[in-house]
Amino acid sequence: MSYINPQFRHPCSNTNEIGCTRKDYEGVISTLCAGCGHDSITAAVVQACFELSIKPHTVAKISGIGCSSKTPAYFLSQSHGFNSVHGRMPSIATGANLANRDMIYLGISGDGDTASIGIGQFVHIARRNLNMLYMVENNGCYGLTKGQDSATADVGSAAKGGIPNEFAPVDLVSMALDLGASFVARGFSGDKEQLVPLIKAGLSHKGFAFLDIISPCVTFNNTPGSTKSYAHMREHMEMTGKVDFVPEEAEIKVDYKPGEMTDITLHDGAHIRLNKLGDDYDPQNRRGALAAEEKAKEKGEILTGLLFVDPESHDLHDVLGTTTKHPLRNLDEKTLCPGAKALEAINETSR
Amino acid sequence: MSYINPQFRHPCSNTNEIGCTRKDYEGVISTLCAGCGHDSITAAVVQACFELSIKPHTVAKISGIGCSSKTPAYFLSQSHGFNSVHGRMPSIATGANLANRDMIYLGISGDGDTASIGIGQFVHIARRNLNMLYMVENNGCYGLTKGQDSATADVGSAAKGGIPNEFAPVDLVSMALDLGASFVARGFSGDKEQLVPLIKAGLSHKGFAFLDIISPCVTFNNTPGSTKSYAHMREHMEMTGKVDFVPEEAEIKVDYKPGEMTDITLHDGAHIRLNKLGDDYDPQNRRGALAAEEKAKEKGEILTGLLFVDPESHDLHDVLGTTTKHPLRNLDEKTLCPGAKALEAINETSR
Amino acid sequence: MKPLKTTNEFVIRFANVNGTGSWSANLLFARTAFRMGIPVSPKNIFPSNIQGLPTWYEIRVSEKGYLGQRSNDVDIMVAMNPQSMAADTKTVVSGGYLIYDNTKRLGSHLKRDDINYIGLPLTEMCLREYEDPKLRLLFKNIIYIGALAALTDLDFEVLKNLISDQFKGKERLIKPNIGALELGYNYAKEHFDCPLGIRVKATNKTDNKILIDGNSALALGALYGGASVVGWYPITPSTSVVDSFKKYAARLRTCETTGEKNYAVLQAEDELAAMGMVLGASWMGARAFTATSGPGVSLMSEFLGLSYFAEIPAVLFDIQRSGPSTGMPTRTQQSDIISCAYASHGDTKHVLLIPSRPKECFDMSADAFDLSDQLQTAIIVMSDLDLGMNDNVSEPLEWDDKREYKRGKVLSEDDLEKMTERFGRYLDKDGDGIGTRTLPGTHPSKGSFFTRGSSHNAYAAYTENSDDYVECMKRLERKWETAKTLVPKPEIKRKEDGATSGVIYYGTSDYATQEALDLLEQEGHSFDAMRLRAFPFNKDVEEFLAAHETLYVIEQNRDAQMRTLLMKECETDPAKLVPVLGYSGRPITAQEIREQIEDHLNIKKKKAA
Amino acid sequence: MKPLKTTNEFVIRFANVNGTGSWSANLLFARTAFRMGIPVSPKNIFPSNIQGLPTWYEIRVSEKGYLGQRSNDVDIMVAMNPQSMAADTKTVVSGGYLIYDNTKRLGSHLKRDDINYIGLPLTEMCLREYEDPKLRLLFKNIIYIGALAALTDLDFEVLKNLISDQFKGKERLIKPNIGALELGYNYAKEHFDCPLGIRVKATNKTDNKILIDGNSALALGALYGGASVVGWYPITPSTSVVDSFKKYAARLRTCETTGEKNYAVLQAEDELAAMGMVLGASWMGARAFTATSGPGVSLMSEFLGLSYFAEIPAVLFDIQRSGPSTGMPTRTQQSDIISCAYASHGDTKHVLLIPSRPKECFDMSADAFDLSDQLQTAIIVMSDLDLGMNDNVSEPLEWDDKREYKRGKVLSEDDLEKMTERFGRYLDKDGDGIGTRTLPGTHPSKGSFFTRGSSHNAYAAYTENSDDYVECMKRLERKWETAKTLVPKPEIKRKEDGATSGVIYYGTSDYATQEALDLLEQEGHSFDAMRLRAFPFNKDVEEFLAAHETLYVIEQNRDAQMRTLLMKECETDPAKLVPVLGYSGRPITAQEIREQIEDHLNIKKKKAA
Ligand SMILES: Cc1ncc(C[n+]2csc(CCOP(=O)(O)OP(=O)(O)O)c2C)c(N)n1
Ligand SMILES: Cc1ncc(C[n+]2csc(CCOP(=O)(O)OP(=O)(O)O)c2C)c(N)n1
Ligand code: SF4
Ligand code: SF4
Ligand SMILES: [Mg+2]
Ligand SMILES: [Mg+2]
Repeated sequence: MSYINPQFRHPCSNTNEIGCTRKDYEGVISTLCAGCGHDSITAAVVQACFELSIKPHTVAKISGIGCSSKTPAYFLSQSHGFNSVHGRMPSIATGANLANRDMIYLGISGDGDTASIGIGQFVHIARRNLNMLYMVENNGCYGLTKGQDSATADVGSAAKGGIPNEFAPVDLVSMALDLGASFVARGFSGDKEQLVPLIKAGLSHKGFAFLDIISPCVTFNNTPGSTKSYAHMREHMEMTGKVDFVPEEAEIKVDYKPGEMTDITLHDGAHIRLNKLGDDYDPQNRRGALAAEEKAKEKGEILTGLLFVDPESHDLHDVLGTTTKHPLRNLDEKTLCPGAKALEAINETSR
Repeated sequence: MSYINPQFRHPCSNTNEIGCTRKDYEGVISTLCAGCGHDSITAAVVQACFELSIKPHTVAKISGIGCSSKTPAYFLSQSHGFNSVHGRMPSIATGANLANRDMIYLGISGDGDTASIGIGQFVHIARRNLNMLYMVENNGCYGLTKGQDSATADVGSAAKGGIPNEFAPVDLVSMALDLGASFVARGFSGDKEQLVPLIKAGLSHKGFAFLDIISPCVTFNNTPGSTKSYAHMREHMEMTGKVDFVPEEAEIKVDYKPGEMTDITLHDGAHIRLNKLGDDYDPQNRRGALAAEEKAKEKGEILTGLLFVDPESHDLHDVLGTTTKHPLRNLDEKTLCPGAKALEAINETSR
Repeated sequence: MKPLKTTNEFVIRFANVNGTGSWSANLLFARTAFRMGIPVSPKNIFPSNIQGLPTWYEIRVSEKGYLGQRSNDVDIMVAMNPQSMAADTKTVVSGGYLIYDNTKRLGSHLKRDDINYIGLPLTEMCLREYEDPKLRLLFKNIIYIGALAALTDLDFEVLKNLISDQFKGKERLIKPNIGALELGYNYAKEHFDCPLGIRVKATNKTDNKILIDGNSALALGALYGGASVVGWYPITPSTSVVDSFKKYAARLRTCETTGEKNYAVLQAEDELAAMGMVLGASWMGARAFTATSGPGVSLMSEFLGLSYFAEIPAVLFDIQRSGPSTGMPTRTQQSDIISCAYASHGDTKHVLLIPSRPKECFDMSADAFDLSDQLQTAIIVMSDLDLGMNDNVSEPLEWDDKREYKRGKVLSEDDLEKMTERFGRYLDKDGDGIGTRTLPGTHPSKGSFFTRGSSHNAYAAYTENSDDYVECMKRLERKWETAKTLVPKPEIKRKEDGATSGVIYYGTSDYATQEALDLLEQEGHSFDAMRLRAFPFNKDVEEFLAAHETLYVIEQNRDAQMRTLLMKECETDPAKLVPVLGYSGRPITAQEIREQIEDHLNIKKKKAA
Repeated sequence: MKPLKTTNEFVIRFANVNGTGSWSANLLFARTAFRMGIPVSPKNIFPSNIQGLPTWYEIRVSEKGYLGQRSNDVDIMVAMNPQSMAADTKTVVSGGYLIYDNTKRLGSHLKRDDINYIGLPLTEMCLREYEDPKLRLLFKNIIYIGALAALTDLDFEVLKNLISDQFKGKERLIKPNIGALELGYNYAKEHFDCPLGIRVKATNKTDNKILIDGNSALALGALYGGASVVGWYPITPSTSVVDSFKKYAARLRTCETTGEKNYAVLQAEDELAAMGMVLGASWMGARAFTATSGPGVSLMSEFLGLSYFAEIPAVLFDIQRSGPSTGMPTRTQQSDIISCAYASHGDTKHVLLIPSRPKECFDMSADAFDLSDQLQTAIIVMSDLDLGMNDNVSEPLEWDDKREYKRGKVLSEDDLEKMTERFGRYLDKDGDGIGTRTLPGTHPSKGSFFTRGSSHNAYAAYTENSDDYVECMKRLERKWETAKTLVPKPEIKRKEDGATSGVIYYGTSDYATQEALDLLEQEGHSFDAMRLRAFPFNKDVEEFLAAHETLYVIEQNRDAQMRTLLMKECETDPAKLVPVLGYSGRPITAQEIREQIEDHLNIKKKKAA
């Protein structure tokens, strides 16, 4: 059954291929601070889903606790959402995905939610290559509890309190790379042009897509001393290349000279295109990606863009050998229950 | 007050500089399986402490839960030990160290204890550079609960159950490097010659010393298909260089040709000497260490030896600015309690 | 010294070294007696260690059906572990038997006048018969079983059949095993006056019964109950619940043609994650469970509170062991009652199901999934090490093929399509405190809602409004009342003439209580009896409480935890609830129960006098 | 319409927008009244959000000292938030005042006949006076405070002094602030008949008192009690305990010459780690604490069990908020009683201290460290958001410089040196259930032992022996008995003629209960009263329970959690314990208490009739 008929999309139409308007991808009004980076990310999610013509109800939105984790209420109101407990979004997402491999999973977390209390679950969801897009709205601080440093705060970075952090930061990107995540990217809430295609690619990728998004907290960590401020990001942002996301059906319109572009085909036929800037960057080389990230950090730069993708990886269900016919949660009693006869046989062996 | 008078140590005497025998460094009899790698590590700890002439009672032994975590009972019976709960040794060690910076902290954990349930605490203790030696007795499985795969099991490695693991392993070494640990090394329970100096160096290092020790579980994971078996280790072990640990007072006896040796002076004047084998390996280059570890993994080799050390790092107390005069737990009431007058002043401002 | 004489009523204990494969040999004894028609209760008493420490295997053989732990004393001690031999010798009752390896001479400190010594040259025999040192170790156990067959009159044919059954598929192992049995059998026949005074005689008390461990039964219940997602973390004594589920599911829930699995089992990184996975899967609409023991319950407590307040189904099997903290991981107890009933901060309470036997494990496990879906909250099945890891005599497991899963109030795509009013997830339309769920992805434009652990109104919207909050909390209380009508009733046995006193018990105190009641009856004390099977307590429980002056509450913990629940939830005067407790890590015995009840009766008598 | 007339007995509420700095302005009102000698109870009612949502600040001014929340109604509403204005208008009592910004005309839907409207052209004034938009926002709040000073007859000198005190060190801010105050003051004087019927009149009811929040008092208690290690994780409403500790320690516990710190505060990665750090530090011999709220307690529960069983001191401040799960993080409740008292699996119980006022926060905080060292177990101080985050009138904090820390049974190097017998960590030499500790590193060859959460014998050696285990569990019970003699006694007020009924209450229900008792007294109902201050309950509690026929147990949770503890631990018949509950997230009010008690009395009367 299909409720929304695919429609021809006029280039300047307000509806997408499935006849939805941008409004269909919005949620309730945000209660975050005016200017909060998280709100820009919300807007980017809306745009990405609109442009991908995703059926909103096929998305499951899952989050932990924090200002960032509130945002799933602000987009896709036709999707089911789950604002769970602090730091445990990954396990909820894992269970949900195990139960139903056919939905699109969008996990939203904060840097406190992921890099502190949730780092254990983050590590393990990454290595299991769960099929989902995991976004961290990374502001280097605990917004909701009033601005304490989080574990992603850089050495020397100072939030509103003025005291520079001296602990080594958790770099979620290099961690995800090291743990075998099959898609790793970084964006900036202030750069929608780059962020939207990254979200689209992440949603389309089969496997664990990790997207670290620097998202300034205007209330507590947008200070001159902060490395997660708008100003700092604008000055120190580096890109691996300009990212384009091209859905399966779209014709290829622009011509690139050879060597100008890397084209990666995802499992569903869509393409990610990386238009090279300066250096050759190979987003399918994990070790190279790690090295580039390390190098950028050493130079005090923040590397953004698509860092790594393995379009052929095995996701958790592949490893477990789960049935591909139906989502587990849809299995009927006949399939689930072995029946009285089988039980009698078991009784027999227990005598 | 000093109970044990330092004595002159005869080269072939059975006592060390403080007059202790090897027996003084032993504990109760092990109840582990015959042949368990963990028992060899216990022996190496005994030897290292004996050779370092450590006063046993100045060591605090802390562990989680598992076969590995039982081992602190098997060495240094004059030390206080703490066999805590599963996966939480790091926080116990952190609290203890905060309370008393003057002890030597030896944390023992297993790969289940650290890489699964305890990975969050591991990440955070590493980035805080707590002054301790943290050893993981890594057998790629859960010994005490009968052989399930742990998160350090390599892809394709099969334990007694016979089913090869398909999840990306947690590489604690690269994680520690990435998180800013100031000393990172790997040993093998079957190679005491390399292990003992690594333990000695780790105990002497000021800051977080992480030592990953491959330690075969003979009962559940010493199979032909396992990459944590004695056989596999013997075949695939690579070394960064031969490690020597030279205490402060010792004269330098052996002459090396220039370029044959890297000499690193630790904060207490002791030296770590790395005798180069083949390739130039610089153990003070974090990025290089990460790259070497990644390369070795790609080749299916297990890199052992001292991978990285930063002898000048700031440990947690440096960062916090804790008093250097006395351990906090020794402060007297006069120092701790601000007294009635100060309180009256506070009352005054609250009117 | 008079040798003990008893048929079908005795305790035999095997003392072995951990990790030497003695368990499967000793099980042969139990299963043979069982197949001969005599109820048995084998118990494995093992250390928290993998190899080399003392371990015991004890079988109570009881035609009368007294299958609780009898006491620390045994009638036959098969003392195969030199390390524990001195202590083991002491536990033999006067007139009982000590069976030992006489390859080496028995130390004189092990000599007692009042017991019988049966020496078998086991090491010698093995040395002679087998080349491979591994086989020598293994077959030693089989040989003494063979000898015991002769000594206690086990049916040798039954024993041999068991071997054949056991090695189905590995036929070449059958012969040597039977050979080893015969070796022992013949040796005993030749050297002793077989059978001894203690013997087994075929009867029909196990007709149609099965012998199975509680954890396997729970796993089967989950399989039959339709569980398809399992997130778990290893911990003794719960691990085998998941191991069994995997084993049975691989056989019974896998597509024969494609090999694809109609289930997913994932080893989590810890218990928090395991419970998170269960909640995520249940939220998505699959039936999901996890299994753990005390420390895991503590770690899951935040998530259990989420389940209560956000109203998400979940099934948790708590296989209790001795607490607190790490406690004694390989010893039994019933001490997580309060921590489970009230797990998590704030005003929370959870439904508990409490099985006593494997059959009930199976039933309650399957029922737990129905209940959890109906009540939209976590259901905790409270088993323990004694029931979970030991083979227990049980009625056979039964499944009615006409049974349908009760999925509770879940709206389908059609339901939503037809719906005209606004969907309110937490509206209490039926007055039973239970709202209507929708599953993610059901309908493109109707029924979506936000699940959250923070306070929410009837439409699942975030709220900090006091009235909304209070309404929600009151509705949850109504749901609790509904739960009382859905959970299994207690099992009540009333004396014909109606006793003024009663006993209340639950779970694995069952057998010991039965036996204690018989003993007390013989002394002229008669009691009504109620076996609790669930929390919250329903009307039957309240009536039973009201109907008696004195109630002995039998439990295997120190703090009389179930008694607290009875006081609190049924408004019962503590004065009439007398705690009867055993918490040594060994299952409570009939003697312990009898003594405590008698002590209380004596005090009462004195007071009256 | 008769305007309300009242002096020193009223409620004023300010409705503002979150994140606009209104809090410090509103506090000026409270502190001025306080300095004028009238008891006040300011309460900040804020959303779980950082900026832009409605927030309220409410001050009850009560010369009689009724400082509990009065009700939802207010006498003066300073309605500065258009978003909540409609609702806010409704809460004004008949005859009360609505103060609003009349720069824009008041909507007709906000008009009521029975209240007085006072319009202040605040936006207009600010636009006129200030250039900087930020200042406009800030000073608007100050201007209305100035106006209120005129309207309610606040002492303007006191107000100005407060400003001077507040900006000590930032003197250049004093003038503009006072200017803003005057602006409002003069406007009101000019346009209204000042003062209104509702007014403040200087008296002496706060002589020597202080105004401080409970969390600061807890922090100071910890500082004075000698805490030197803090591991913590941010969570509302507990965060300010640690913030205050850091603030005071930086000033009072730092070496003036070197700047070195005689304390260490570490933000942990989560609550599990925070509690682990506390246990590690306490094991090493420092005094250590953490602070959290409900969700943190759930996460700490495994470690709390370890503290109980391995007998390691620890101090935990639980600043309770509305549960279950995430619940209402910025609303108050007393609903972690059971989860704290019985935290963790197995047979565990924990000592609770329950302060009602800041002074008691301070005292109990310092005492907690003594108790924890003496009892070698975790002590949980149960405060809540209402007490913790709001400024409360309090007796001044006191410290006796002659007081010495009670470190409990810890052997020094000398003690060990002199010791001839074998050291046994868990030997109960004194019969009080408490063994003797040694700290790591004390002596080179004596006194070392192994701390573990698994079962251990008197010499701290690992054991799976049932007798050792039972002995240990029984000793822990003896220790519990000892705890009863050490924890603070309840505060008991008996009627001269001895009432047959009593009320039992604790923590922040204190003021509301006092007021309710007065109201009931006026209606001829008189009660004895007992304020619980600790768990376990000691003899005084038991006697009070025994001495009364009916006891109303007043608490701020749904499940009557303390009542459960009273039943269980004092063997009290539930029939005589009548629950009186308020759990809306707002502090319980005297009215709620009175009504529930009256309802019960009426039922009793009916039954009797
Ligand atoms: C178990 C638990 N501990 C602590 C908290 C309090 N808490 C709420 S949000 C938060 C931090 C959020 O930080 P982050 O994830 O970075 O989100 P942000 O607000 O910065 O977007 C904390 C500590 C909680 N809700 N639950
Ligand atoms: C909270 C908790 N969960 C589970 C367990 C059960 N458990 C004991 S040891 C262990 C795994 C140990 O593995 P590892 O750390 O690798 O040690 P090894 O035995 O392999 O040396 C587990 C899961 C426990 N004790 N506590
Ligand atoms: S506090 Fe920071 S993170 Fe939170 S909403 Fe405001 S700006 Fe955003
Ligand atoms: S089970 Fe494995 S890890 Fe444990 S003691 Fe035996 S060999 Fe060692
Ligand atoms: Mg953040
Ligand atoms: Mg291991």
